[in-house]
Amino acid sequence: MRDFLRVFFSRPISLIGLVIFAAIVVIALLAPFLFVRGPFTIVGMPLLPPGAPGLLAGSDVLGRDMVVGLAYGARISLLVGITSTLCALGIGMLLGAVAGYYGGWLDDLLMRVTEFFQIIPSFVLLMVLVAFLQPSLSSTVIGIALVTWPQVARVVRGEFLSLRSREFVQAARTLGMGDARIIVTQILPNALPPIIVVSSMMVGSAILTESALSFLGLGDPNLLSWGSMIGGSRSAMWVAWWTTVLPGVAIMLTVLALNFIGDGLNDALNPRRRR
Amino acid sequence: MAEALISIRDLTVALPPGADRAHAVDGVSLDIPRNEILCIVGESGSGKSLTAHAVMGLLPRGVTASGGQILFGGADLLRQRPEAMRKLRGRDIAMIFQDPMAALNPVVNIGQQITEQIRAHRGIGEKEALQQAAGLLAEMGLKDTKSLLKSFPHQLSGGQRQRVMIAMALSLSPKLLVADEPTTALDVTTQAQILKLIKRIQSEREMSVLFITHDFGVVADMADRVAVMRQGRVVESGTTTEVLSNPTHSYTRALIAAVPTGECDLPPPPPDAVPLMAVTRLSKRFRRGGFFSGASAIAAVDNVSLTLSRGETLGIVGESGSGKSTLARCVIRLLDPDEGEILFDGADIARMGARGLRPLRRRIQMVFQDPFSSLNPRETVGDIIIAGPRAYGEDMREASRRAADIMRLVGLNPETMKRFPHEFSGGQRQRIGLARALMLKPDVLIADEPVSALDVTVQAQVLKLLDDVRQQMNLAMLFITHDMRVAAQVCHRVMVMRHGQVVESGPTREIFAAPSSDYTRALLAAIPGRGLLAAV
Amino acid sequence: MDWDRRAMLGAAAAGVLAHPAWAQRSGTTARQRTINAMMTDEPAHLNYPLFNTRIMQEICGNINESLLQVDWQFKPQPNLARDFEMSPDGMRYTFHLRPDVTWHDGMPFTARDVAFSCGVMLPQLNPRSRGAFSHIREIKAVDRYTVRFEMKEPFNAFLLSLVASSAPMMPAHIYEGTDFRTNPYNFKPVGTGPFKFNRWARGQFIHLTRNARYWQPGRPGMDGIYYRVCPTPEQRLVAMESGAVDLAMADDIDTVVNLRMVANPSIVARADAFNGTGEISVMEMNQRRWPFNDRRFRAAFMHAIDREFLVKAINFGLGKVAHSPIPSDLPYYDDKAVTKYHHDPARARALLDEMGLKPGKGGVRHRFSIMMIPDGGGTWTRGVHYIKQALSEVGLEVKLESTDWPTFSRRSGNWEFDVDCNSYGQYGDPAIGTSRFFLTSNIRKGVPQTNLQGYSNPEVDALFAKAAVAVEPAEAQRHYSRLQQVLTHDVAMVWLYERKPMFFYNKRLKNVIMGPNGPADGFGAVTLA
Amino acid sequence: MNRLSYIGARLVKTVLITVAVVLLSFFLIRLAPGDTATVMAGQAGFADEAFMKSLRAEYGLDQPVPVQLWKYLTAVAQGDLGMSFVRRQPVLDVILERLPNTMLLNAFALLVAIGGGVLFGMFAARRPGSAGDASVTVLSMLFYAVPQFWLGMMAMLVFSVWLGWLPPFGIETMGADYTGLARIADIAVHMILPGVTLALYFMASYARLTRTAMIEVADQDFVKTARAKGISEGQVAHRHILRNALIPLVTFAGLQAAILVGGSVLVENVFSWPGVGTLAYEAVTTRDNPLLLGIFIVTAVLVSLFNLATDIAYSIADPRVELGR
Repeated sequence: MRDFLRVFFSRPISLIGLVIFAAIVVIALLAPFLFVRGPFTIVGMPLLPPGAPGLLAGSDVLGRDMVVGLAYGARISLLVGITSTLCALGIGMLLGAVAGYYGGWLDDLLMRVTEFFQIIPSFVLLMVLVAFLQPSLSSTVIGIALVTWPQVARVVRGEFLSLRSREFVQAARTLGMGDARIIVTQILPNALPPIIVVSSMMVGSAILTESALSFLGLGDPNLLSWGSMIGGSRSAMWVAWWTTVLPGVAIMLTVLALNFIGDGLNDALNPRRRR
Repeated sequence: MAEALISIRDLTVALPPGADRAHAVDGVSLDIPRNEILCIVGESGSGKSLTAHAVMGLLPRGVTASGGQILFGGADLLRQRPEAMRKLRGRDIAMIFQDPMAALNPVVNIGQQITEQIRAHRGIGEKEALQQAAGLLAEMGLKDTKSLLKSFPHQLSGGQRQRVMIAMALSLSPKLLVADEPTTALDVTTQAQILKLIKRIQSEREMSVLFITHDFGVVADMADRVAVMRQGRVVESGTTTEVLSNPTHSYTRALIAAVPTGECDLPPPPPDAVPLMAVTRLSKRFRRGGFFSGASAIAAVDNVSLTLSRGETLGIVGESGSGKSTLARCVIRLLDPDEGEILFDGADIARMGARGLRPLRRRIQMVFQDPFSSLNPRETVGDIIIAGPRAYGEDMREASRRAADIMRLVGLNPETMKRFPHEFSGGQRQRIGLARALMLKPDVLIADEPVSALDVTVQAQVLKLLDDVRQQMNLAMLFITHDMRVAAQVCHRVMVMRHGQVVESGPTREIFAAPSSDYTRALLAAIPGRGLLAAV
Repeated sequence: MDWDRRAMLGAAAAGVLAHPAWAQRSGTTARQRTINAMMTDEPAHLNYPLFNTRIMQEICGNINESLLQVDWQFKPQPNLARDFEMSPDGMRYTFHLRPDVTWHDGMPFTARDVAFSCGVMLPQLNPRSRGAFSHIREIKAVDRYTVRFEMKEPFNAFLLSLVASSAPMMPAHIYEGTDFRTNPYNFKPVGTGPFKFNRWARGQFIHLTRNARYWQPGRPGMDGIYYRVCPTPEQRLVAMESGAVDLAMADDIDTVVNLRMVANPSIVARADAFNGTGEISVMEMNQRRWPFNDRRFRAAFMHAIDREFLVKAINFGLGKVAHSPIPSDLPYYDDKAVTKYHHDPARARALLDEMGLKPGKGGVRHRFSIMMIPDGGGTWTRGVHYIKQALSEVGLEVKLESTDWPTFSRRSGNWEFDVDCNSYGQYGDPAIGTSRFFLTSNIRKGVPQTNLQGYSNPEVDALFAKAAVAVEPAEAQRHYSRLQQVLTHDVAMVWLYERKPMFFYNKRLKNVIMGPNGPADGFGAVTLA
Repeated sequence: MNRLSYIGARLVKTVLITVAVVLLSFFLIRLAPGDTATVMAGQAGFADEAFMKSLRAEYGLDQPVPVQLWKYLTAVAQGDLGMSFVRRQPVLDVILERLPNTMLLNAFALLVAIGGGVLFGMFAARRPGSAGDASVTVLSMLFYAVPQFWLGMMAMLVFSVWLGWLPPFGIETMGADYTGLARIADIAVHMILPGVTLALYFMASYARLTRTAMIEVADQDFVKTARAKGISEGQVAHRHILRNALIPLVTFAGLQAAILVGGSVLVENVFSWPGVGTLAYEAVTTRDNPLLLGIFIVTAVLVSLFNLATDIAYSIADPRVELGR
């Protein structure tokens, strides 16, 4: 574990990533305490530039305080990003593990399904799913999870396939270990690093996907997310740049931080560097 | 003594910070004589390979020649400008490497890879260069050179690829050929042919050869002069006969003693009335090819029978692809055999269901080949060793007490139970693997090439340990190896396999003294340094 | 307060598009004599009576003309009808048609067309005509160019119902005896107007060319009109500012950039182009469900919303707060009769307490949903977001439901909503535009733009009936004043604001807006400035 | 397994995948509340029962689902994808009319992405760990993290609003009716902003992929052999390192096809580029089911053909791979 931390923090970008991401999470969690007003409260005239009295980042098309909007927007993005990735992980790991370990027809079936998802333009499928389930937070999360679990399944299957033939797994089998115990104690701990890396990347892309959906008006109308802030300011952009630029920067910073962390994890967990 | 072609003076090669020692090569001085083969021998990490790479100016990124000189034709190669060094490489000094599979560019055909070198140094047309290449391949003893030039590396065998490498290296008749363990990755018969080829080429072209190896047998067959390296220093050098007949340095003596001589001095044990295990007509086929390309089945093991008694070690010898490892995995039911019976203590376990197999399975255990892949990197040594008893639900306190005893038995310090595998050396890991196998008090122990990944001195210790354990616990041992010398030292009886079938089997002494099949004879003849070492 | 104004204007000015290099290339001469207009999305077909949206009015207004037009004072003026008389008792109307009018395919325009249009086609297809023409007992083509309408009872809004988009004249020789919905001419309409249909390139544009044989001398002033598909608001903004397009109306441009357009020197901005329609933005409450059937709840709803702020800030100054079902600039509006609901959250809370809707957990008194108009995040969406916020301050928690057009019309038609947003045009006379939303007779399941709220008040039904047939204007005014008093006291509907949609046109053109119906009268008069 | 029968096998697989796509989307669309008749009635302005009943009969919506499905499958087999409700045109015509625009945009984007990506990748790999390498890595992670639609809007804000260099919307100047070369130039100018926006996301991944592949290949033994042969550093880099490093790029390009289509939905929407992307968005928001189904099928077929092409390219680039093994 000490070794993991040394390698992880030896690269500057992983540290920067962690700091940014932590800051965003803290802001999201403490939003109700940091700001007395809610994200929807109208505080003044619309489209006031940043620096107007009492408005650090200016007001949006409805006269709401952009800073409060950005803080509460972080909650939606993080919530959707993390929950959809967890769901995708759940499905993906289960199917990937079973297919990778037992192989046979189940493996073929899983490969056909993941291939199928590679062929279909996933974003169009996601739009259809969300539009028909009536746009809401849960339909967004379900949609993203359904469209991204094949990524995880492919990685987990690959890992299980290669680890299954490793000698220490064969040894475990000769020692009389049952399949379940082998999967949990022998294979999974060694398969975790690539899964952790892929999931950190997936949280990032889930945030991007959610913002795209809200931008197209397919997000939850009752919630203020970064994507809906940009979507709502497509015309306002021509007269008030900050209504579009600031939420975009917020999304970019969060996903960039996650990618930095993912990159750092990739190095730190990479066995080759360890030996 | 003819004036040296290349003289290395006080060469020092520094390792990047954080490596286990400061210098890989520490003040090495050597003369590479003309028209002779100089062998540098040493264990892994002795710096022999880096010395060779320093001569070629091909040190890897981050590793620098920090001191000394390499004089060749009056110039110091270490101080040459890169452009000048580039002209020298391939024309005056050529090099061949260990793993032929990785040493050739997979996406370019053989012809281009050879002509590329010729045309880099001589301004001749492609057609003419191709003819020269064809001539070189023929000189190397390769047939059908026309189609060979057009084919790609993955379509050639290991031996063929190494011959192509040598042809490429000699395309501009260099004065010096540097060979960095060229035959280590090859089968023993192929290795013998390549060594003979290098010796012939060297004498015909009267060139110098710097030959790097870790196998004293190869030194005995090849070298005119030899230098022994350890931890970056030359501990001893001289003509081969001087060094082999009376080695002055204690390390050299230990090295030579550790090489299995191929002399078998094990009396065959009295056979049991009823053999502990009897395998009859066992076969295993692997299907290959998917839905479209038509299924083709390859018989990895074809109709093999053997018997194994308590306290006896049966060696299974054969080159890679002979099916010896598959046979072992079928016996321990890691693989399900297609036909044949495996009688163990009276019960046929060939096609027994998991539930029935479970009690019997604990009495057959296995030690694996690769020390790095046979232990779970994320488990402590203690957990690894007591995995067997835990799987069978034995009391943990009792099991860990027994684990301490077993660790002492295999020469490990019980206090290191809490450590992780990556903190141990290759030899120690094999001992951990052995301890894990012995915890279930097995009757049969299968050793699948347990020492082939280890240095020769460590190899000797592990082999002795295996033998001691066999005697103490009256185990029946199935010993899989490709190295005839190791088989001779450890096994009472030997079974030679080729393409999945048994070529010959019987007491080791008889097989080695009077082999009945030509294949066995070829195998024995191919053992490097067989004649010379025996005489010493 | 000055900070806000300065900021708004500053933002508008700063954003003015420096005349972009890439726009120069669009000013060739041949194009100068063509009007370039745009459509947010393509209509399903061009059958004017069957589909009466704003884009249809702008296109078909040039093709199918009406018997009469109105001037700025909403007085009927001759158009296809040379002149007209009304019998003193209001029971008979006689129209003398212009003899020199021909259809685009050369056939003469006669009384037979008028009888067919007003008697058969319009009542069947157009909901507004169906209401107005239900008062007709009989239509007689006295001779080739004279038509007489016998009424069942006097109907003072009859003349207004024959104006522009309420009653376009359709060619009998093409539609009579055919299925109006699938007639091929729905895709190549024939009319008498200044411009003829030329070509429809699906997904790209609709092109009209000048009608050489048009009956008004010297018209049309231009060679043709292109209606190009321009899907997003910002694309339309750039098209207008770059000069690639000459006309933009109402919802084409997002109100956010309204001030920027007004400040643009090369663009004329008119706010009166749609007075004829007199559109009011409203919210309809499903009065079949509690608590929407309780007047006090509706009153509290009105008091909770600061409609001044809604118009000034959210709509960037466009529109006027609506205090009555009848737009303030239309004749029958009576300011004294209406009950006004000013922004008074305390009053709203008091009303809700009176009803027994006490604040529960988290201060929430009642939860309900509002169905939004799918306008892609434009003015409507911002408005309803503000309203949700305003209502939450008095303890009413709103769940917004976003929909697409098909779902919106299905759910509104089948009354599957708590509250929805909508906007209705009056078209000059309450009998045409207003009554349809409050008459018990017009509660018809499955049909949008009817009395969706299920509001039913016998007095209101009677008043509307009497007002429609009152011959004397003063008598009609008395009924309508009483109606406004009852409806506003009863908060029959949540009237938000009178929409004053803007109409922008490039100053290279003139005579673009000739009357309160604006584009619906066609662009026959337009010439180069 | 010669190449021809392999291609035959892959075509069969494409057909199977297309059928799977049809089945999935056919039932997915049934998932939505309200059937197509109410949708169409909504469009026509009113929804009384009689009109809806006639619509259902007309479009065969009143028959049992399996019958409808079978009729649809046989129709698709003959290339008839049904009628688009909103546009009253055959779906195939609507899609084919707009497909060239999307393919043009995607081809341009892919070209820019691969070209830029490989160049940046090689630049970064030349001196691993140097400032150049670090900046390329961070930049590519930046473009990997930027939402594409927002990137498009920023590009529009800078290059159209503030600088006025590039036209922000559409495929050609509205109403300009250029012809011949002028039209091509006009379209090219319009393609720059959306094309580059779409490309940057993929360029980031190509740059990182090329960089890691180059560095990994540079450590291989055959590169040491090449140097031992005394050939020039340039030839080592070009013939040995680059050729091997390009192989993973080919497979990566195959994987990207489907994501490219998804990405173009967003970019086309922001720039109002009249392609299949905007069509898909329109079809979703106006619940034009046949059009949506058609788009799924056409894109699925195109993407799997693109994957087939990349597989063949892969087997050419890497002789070790036997097609069909």
